[in-house]
Amino acid sequence: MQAALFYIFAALALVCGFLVVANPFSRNPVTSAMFLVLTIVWLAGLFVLLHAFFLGAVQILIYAGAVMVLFLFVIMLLDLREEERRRFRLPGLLGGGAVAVALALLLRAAIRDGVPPEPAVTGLEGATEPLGRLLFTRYLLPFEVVSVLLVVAMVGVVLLSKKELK
Amino acid sequence: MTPGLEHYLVVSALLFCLGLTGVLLRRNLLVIYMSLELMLNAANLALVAASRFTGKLDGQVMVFFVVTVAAAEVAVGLALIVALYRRRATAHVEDLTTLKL
Amino acid sequence: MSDVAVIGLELAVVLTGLGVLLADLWLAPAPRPRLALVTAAALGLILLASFWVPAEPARTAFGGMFVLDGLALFFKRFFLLAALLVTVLAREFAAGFEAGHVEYHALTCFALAGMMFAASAQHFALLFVAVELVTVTFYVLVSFQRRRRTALEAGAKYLILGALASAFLVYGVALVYAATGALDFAGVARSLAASAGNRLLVTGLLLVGVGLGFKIAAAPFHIWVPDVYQGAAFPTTAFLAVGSKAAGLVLLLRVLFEAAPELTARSGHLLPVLAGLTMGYGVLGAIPQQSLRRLMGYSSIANAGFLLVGLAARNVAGVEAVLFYLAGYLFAVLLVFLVATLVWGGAEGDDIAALGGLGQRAPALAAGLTLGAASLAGVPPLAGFWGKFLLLKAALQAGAEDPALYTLAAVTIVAAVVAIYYYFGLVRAAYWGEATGEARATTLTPLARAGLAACAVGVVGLGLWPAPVLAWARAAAAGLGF
Amino acid sequence: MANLTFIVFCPLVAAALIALLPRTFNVLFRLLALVATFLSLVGAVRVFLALDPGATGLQFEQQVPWIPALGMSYHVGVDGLNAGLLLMGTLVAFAAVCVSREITERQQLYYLLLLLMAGGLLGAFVAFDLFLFYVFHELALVPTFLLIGLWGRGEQRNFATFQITLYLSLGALIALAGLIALYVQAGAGTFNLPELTRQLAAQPLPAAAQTLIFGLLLFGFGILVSLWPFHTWAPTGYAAAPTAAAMLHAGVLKKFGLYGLIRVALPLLPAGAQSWMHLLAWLCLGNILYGGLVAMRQRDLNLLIGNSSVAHMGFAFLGIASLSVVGVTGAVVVMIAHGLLAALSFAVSGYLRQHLGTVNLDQLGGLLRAMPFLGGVMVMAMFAGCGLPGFANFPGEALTLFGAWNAHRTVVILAAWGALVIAAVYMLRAVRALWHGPLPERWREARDARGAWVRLPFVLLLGALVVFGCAPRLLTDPLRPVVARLVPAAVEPGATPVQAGPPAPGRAVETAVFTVRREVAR
Amino acid sequence: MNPYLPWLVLLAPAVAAVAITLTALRRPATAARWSIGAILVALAASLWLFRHGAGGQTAWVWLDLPGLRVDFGLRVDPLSQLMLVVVTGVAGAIHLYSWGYLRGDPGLPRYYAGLSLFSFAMLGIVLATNLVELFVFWELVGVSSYLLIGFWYERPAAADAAKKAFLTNRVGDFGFLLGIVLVWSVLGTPDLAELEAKLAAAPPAWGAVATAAGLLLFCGAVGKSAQFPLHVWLPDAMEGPTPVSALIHAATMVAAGVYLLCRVFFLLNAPALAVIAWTGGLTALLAALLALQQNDIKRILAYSTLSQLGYMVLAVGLSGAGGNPAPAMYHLTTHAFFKALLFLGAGAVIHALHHEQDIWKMGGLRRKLPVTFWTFLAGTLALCGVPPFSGFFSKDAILALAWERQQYALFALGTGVAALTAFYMFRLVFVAFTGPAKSQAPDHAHEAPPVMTVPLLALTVPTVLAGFWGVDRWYARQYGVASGPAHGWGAQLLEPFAHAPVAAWGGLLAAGIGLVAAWKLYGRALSDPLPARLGAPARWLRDRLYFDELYAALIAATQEGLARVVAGVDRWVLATGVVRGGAGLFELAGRILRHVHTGNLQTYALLLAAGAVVVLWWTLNR
Repeated sequence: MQAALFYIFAALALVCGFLVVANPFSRNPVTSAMFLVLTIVWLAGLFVLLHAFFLGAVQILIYAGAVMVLFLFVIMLLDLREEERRRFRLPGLLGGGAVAVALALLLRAAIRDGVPPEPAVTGLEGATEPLGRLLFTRYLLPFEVVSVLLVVAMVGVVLLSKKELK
Repeated sequence: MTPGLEHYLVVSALLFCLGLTGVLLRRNLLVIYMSLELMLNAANLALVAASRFTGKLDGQVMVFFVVTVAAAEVAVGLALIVALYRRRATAHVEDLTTLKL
Repeated sequence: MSDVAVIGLELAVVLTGLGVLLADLWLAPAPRPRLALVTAAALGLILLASFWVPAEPARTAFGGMFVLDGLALFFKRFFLLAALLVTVLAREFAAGFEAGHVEYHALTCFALAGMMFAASAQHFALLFVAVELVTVTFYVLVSFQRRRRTALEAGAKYLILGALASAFLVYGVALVYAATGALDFAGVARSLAASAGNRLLVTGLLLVGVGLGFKIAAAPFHIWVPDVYQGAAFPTTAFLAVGSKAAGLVLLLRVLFEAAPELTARSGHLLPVLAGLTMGYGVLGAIPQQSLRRLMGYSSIANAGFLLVGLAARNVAGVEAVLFYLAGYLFAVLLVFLVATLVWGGAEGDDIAALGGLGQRAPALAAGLTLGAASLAGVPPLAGFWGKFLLLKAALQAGAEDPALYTLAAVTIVAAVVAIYYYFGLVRAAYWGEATGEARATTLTPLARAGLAACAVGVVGLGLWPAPVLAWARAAAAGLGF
Repeated sequence: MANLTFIVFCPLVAAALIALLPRTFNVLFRLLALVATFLSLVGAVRVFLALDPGATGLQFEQQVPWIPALGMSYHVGVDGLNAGLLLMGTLVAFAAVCVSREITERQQLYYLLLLLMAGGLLGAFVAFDLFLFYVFHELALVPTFLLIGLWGRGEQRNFATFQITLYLSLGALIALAGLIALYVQAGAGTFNLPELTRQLAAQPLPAAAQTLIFGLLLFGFGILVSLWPFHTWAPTGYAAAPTAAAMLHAGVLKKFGLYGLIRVALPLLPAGAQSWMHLLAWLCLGNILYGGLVAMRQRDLNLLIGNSSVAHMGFAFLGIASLSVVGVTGAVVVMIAHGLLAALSFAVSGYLRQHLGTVNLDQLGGLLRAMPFLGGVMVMAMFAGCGLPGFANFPGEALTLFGAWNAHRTVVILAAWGALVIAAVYMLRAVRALWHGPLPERWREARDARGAWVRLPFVLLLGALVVFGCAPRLLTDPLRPVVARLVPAAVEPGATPVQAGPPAPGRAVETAVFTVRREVAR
Repeated sequence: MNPYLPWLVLLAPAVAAVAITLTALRRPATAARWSIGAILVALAASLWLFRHGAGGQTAWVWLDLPGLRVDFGLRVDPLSQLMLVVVTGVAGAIHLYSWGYLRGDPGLPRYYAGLSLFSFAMLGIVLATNLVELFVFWELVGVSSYLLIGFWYERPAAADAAKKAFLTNRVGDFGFLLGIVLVWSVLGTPDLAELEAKLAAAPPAWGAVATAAGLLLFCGAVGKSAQFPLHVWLPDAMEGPTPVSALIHAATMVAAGVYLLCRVFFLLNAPALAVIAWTGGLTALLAALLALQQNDIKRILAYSTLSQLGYMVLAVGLSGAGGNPAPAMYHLTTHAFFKALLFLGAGAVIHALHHEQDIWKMGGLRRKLPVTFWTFLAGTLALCGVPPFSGFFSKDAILALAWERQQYALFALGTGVAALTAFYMFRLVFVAFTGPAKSQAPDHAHEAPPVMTVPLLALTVPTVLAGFWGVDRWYARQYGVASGPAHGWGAQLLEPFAHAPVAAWGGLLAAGIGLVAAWKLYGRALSDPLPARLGAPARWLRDRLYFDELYAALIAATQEGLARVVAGVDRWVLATGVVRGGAGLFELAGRILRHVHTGNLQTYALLLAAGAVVVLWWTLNR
């Protein structure tokens, strides 16, 4: 059962991921965004399979919910359709593809070589409470740094979006 | 066959490479940015899987940070792209070649 | 509570940033520009305070995630000084920004905080968030001067490429975690000692290296540098060249020598080759440049190469040299950018030919530029010379074990000569270039004078009396445990 | 005033003062420079006179720690080797300031740089800390570039400036690498020359390391001295340089490389010296013959002098390559003599350029009628340049030939041709073209150097050449004990040469000669 | 006093030269006083030394290095004693003469400074005890010769001649210097006395390189004494003022080569001497032939000088190793007097004719310039070897030597040259003095002032009488040959005929033949009949057998060609190709590299990723 779900979710995530990147039918950014949402959802499924329930929820809520909405909002705001009329250049295509494939092969080889022997799957539960405990004890410092980062993001967005002053 | 860490890592690697492909091939800044999100998600998957198979929660905490940072980054990035579009009326990388050589 | 005391400096910096932001909201528009001075003063105070922080013994906080040792302290002072001078620079540049002067200073503080956290990182989580804090802040800083056509373009480029590098970094961390189950440097080092040949781990660390290499502008991850430097405002470019690079470097030091000493020891010719490539690329690319910022971009690449020589030496002398080099680099780069700010201000272009006649109309600026360029070129007895001297010494020392370092030393020499060529071009333009029509009035504010003087004193002082900084650098390097 | 620090810092302090003065005090700049270099000159003369010629150790020594962590100190001193160089350096510096009257623009910066250069080069010659030695040299070198760039002349100025800058920087960096390698390999943790010497005498470096380091020093320093084929910077650079810079660089600063070879490379790396000497001997032919032949074809006086200066350096290299006391002594005498000569030649040439507007040999002629004083000086300088007795060059060149004979026979034969014939050809051609022949109408009004003040630098330099030429023992006697200590396993006449020479032409004759000599010794 | 007297001889002219240069460059009279006074002091001191010798030897250590000690000593021995008198005597006469000859020339102080410098240097050569010292003065005479030939530097011919003389000498000096180095390296000292002692102690030590060293030293003599093949500079040197020609290029400096050979005679072995003899003989013949068709009065004398120098060198060569080269010095001494006389006479003619030097524009001067004519005739007779003039004895000594050594070829050569000598000298006398006037110039000629005629008369005395004194016996003391008892005057005159009748009669006969032939051809001639009779060979002789052209072509093809090539290589290959090219390569690389920065951020991303892949691949697959 678990295995089947893994394969299903994984396959769907990969297919949707592929469609984000290279949809043969549409080069509309909106399509990409929609498939990205789907990818994120399937990934959330995988998270659940891995007993990371809290993160699964976060994935859906924050990523699919907040972030992607932001994307769609911007796409709509800017009304981007132009990419459709541009053709891909072959050297770029080949180069990019080759690099990606080479990286995939390298990673595959590394993974085959380097995965540690399978430990007994512990009863680790990605529940909210242990995660939160960890976050506010050991990881307090990065957490606080991230909060500064969020301030920066806020200030930055405000600055960048201000009407230009002449 | 029960999927092990290796399986998850392979999926994550493939996703990462897909994201990279998108960054390298798509011309629209927004799509490129989405591809980058895909790459981050691939990393998240690897972290969660590793967390599961090593029995420690650190990986999941890390994912939490990645998601948060990504959100902040997206916010700033999109604001930047919008500002750029307002100024240049384009979101295509090929139009952004004033700075070169 | 003691944890908070250990991060006191960072806290102070963050609070300064927040305080300035809030003050901006409350203050009337008239006194707002003075906030720059307030920021600078606060940073100066923090810098002074940092000298009361003992470097020995090293203290850790947050479960070993954060360390306050000699190396960290050295870099914290470095970042503080850099930010202080950048604030001065930004104050002088203020006319170039249409809005958000105060926010600029606040962002500088936040980026500074990120760098300072980075200097103390002992854990990949802290490493990641600190790097991201710096990076995201720089997205904003780079695109700050929206009036210039190129600023937003540079911002977009930095955004995409920076995010790509971050993705590599995160993925690398994920792979490291997958291979070892640890995220703290000590744990990774232990695991690496147990299974040195684990390719997953090596891949992960290399991908982390890609992310950090991007920061320090090392080949082949340097490609963004000229465009972004050219597009950004002078203070931002200066901060990128000094702060961001140093932040990447300190993390690289920590990763190479604390998280992955085994791997570093067995990395063979990787570092020498990268160092040589970086230097070569930087110096060659700089030759035909006309724009000062672009030139400094290539020069930044070249300097990254020089710094990598110290890492490639893989001995304590190398690290010591890197630290000293950075100190000299800080003053020289800021000196050049300070002069550039005063010469071009917020203008769209920054053609080097416009320096023509500077020697006549503003001898102080020309002298400052000469001093900065000469130090970057490594002319004794200025600070930059010592950096190159120490690097060569380290490389020649290491050559006894790895003859590749002899070759690298030779490449370094050639690169240094080519570097002299283009730096000398700056001096030439200032002194015997044709004076162009647009001769801006160059009255220097007291702040600008002070900044120029400080940098000049730094460049010359470090050259004539390098002993104290050298001693710090030595102590800091010794902390890495060779 | 017989204090080395005083001599070195006189110009440096004056430079600092000039930097602090307001921009309009033009007279004061020149006055300060004159006073400072004159005080240095007086100091150097007193040091030279007070020098104990028999002593082997350092005299007038001063040492202050600088950067103890790296074993660096401010350590100065003189012995027979550098006392003459110091004297020559101060003399040329003073003369250079004297002839700087031609500069009318940006005098403050000019004198500032000139004094920096003077202080740096004097410091380089008295430094006994390798690092200090290097730093002082660079301190002198950098102003040179600026002087050439800012006050240089001719269409090739830009190129010449860049060429000299890059070439010399490259040479200096290679030499620096050599010095660092020496420091690292010696493992004594010090740059102090006497200490290093002790250390390496007790524990010589392995031969391979010596060869490598000596090679670095040889080519690093060699580039600084325009060793063939790294000489192309010299003629163009000097042709473009303002007079004083050419005088100081060609005369004094260039000798730094040779001095470094003799002071550092020979005693510390004896085995390295052995392995490179044969190549060096042949390369110096490149200077002597090739440089001389090129000089023969020049039609621009400055280029001619520049190339002749390349040629003269060959003798110094030959002397060093001889690895004999006589040869190295000769090399030092050549250094001093050429320093004075080059300064003198460039001073005359600079005067001509300033007053006639050209130094193209095809456009000039018969000037002896219009400028008898300068003509006389120049003719004498040219005689000195072709190694005529009575001038200091002769003992120098002769000693190098004598000294090198045992080690490099073929080279000496060819070098003698260069010294006696080729040098005479181009020098006399210059005299013929410039001073002899009918005086063209347009130069009839040319103004000779008049007044004691204008003539002073020429007289001083020429006088020094003659004094040292007539009484070379002033230089060689103090040198004798020092060189004997510096030269490793010196080749003495009557001893079998250390150099197992390669199969060169005439090898059979040489063998016969050596056999015969042993019989004589018995 | 005595040990320091040689220093007085040496330094008096030096002091004069320095003093003139420093103080009297604009005051001719003062300069002349300095110079003439100095040479007279030197003459007086020389005479004193000649009578009494020097009481001891002093030296100044010029250089003292391990293995190379150079003493500047002054050696007073028979060789130098007489030579000093000759040099100072002739020089004194010429110093005086110059005062009249160059009166009014603005360069006179410079002239006297040069003359004094020359005297100093020449005396230095004579007195030197050390090969290096010798070389120093050797070079100094070269340079003073350069300065004096180029005295009228505004005349291109003079300037060129000066340069040519110096350079040709330098070629010889090249060998000389190498010879010194070789001697030093083998025997360990450049000191002549020490060398002699060493060789005397162990003669075989010298064997292997003796020939080479001897020939190298001889190179110096070849240059200075203008022996074939370096003879070309001397005729050109006649561009200098005539007194200079008399002193430097006839009487003393050119003879220094012979003096050198006699000085270092103990170093020369038989093969070297054979070469020397033949070089001298060949030069004598060649120069005599070339003199036949010269029309310039000074050039004729110059070639005759060459020819006589050939005799002297021949005499050195004939002496044989360990022999006695006194005949060479004998001829040198007599020649110094009569050749100086001839040149001064020629100078008087030129002076009288306002710098007309072509003998075919002279004629009939016997009456106009009686003193000049008679003294000139005395010199000519001496030169031709007519008894009882001094030249007869010295030349006879050489021919006798050749006969004694059974070098019949060289003997015949010498005799033939004697005939040629008489022929061209009397050609000169007949055409210029006794024959009809061939232009207007002689009509206005007047005898020179006393300041010029007195030196002529003074020089006539030794020209006539030097043969009776026994110069050769004096010199022979130098070479350890016991001198026989002095003869009476009459006996001295007849001695050659008794001692070596073939040589004496042969020489006399040859001179007679030459004289008669000259009378036949030129006694009344208005133009030269020889070209018409001989045709092309006469033209070849007039054009000096094209040696100058040959050398010019040779030098152009070798050294100049090489210089051209090397300069081209330097300019185009090194400076442009390697240096500029190298710099250009860097620049080009930079320009190419910048095209990587297309500005397209996707390219950048691609490169970044590709870089990561390469680094990964490189590290993992190692």
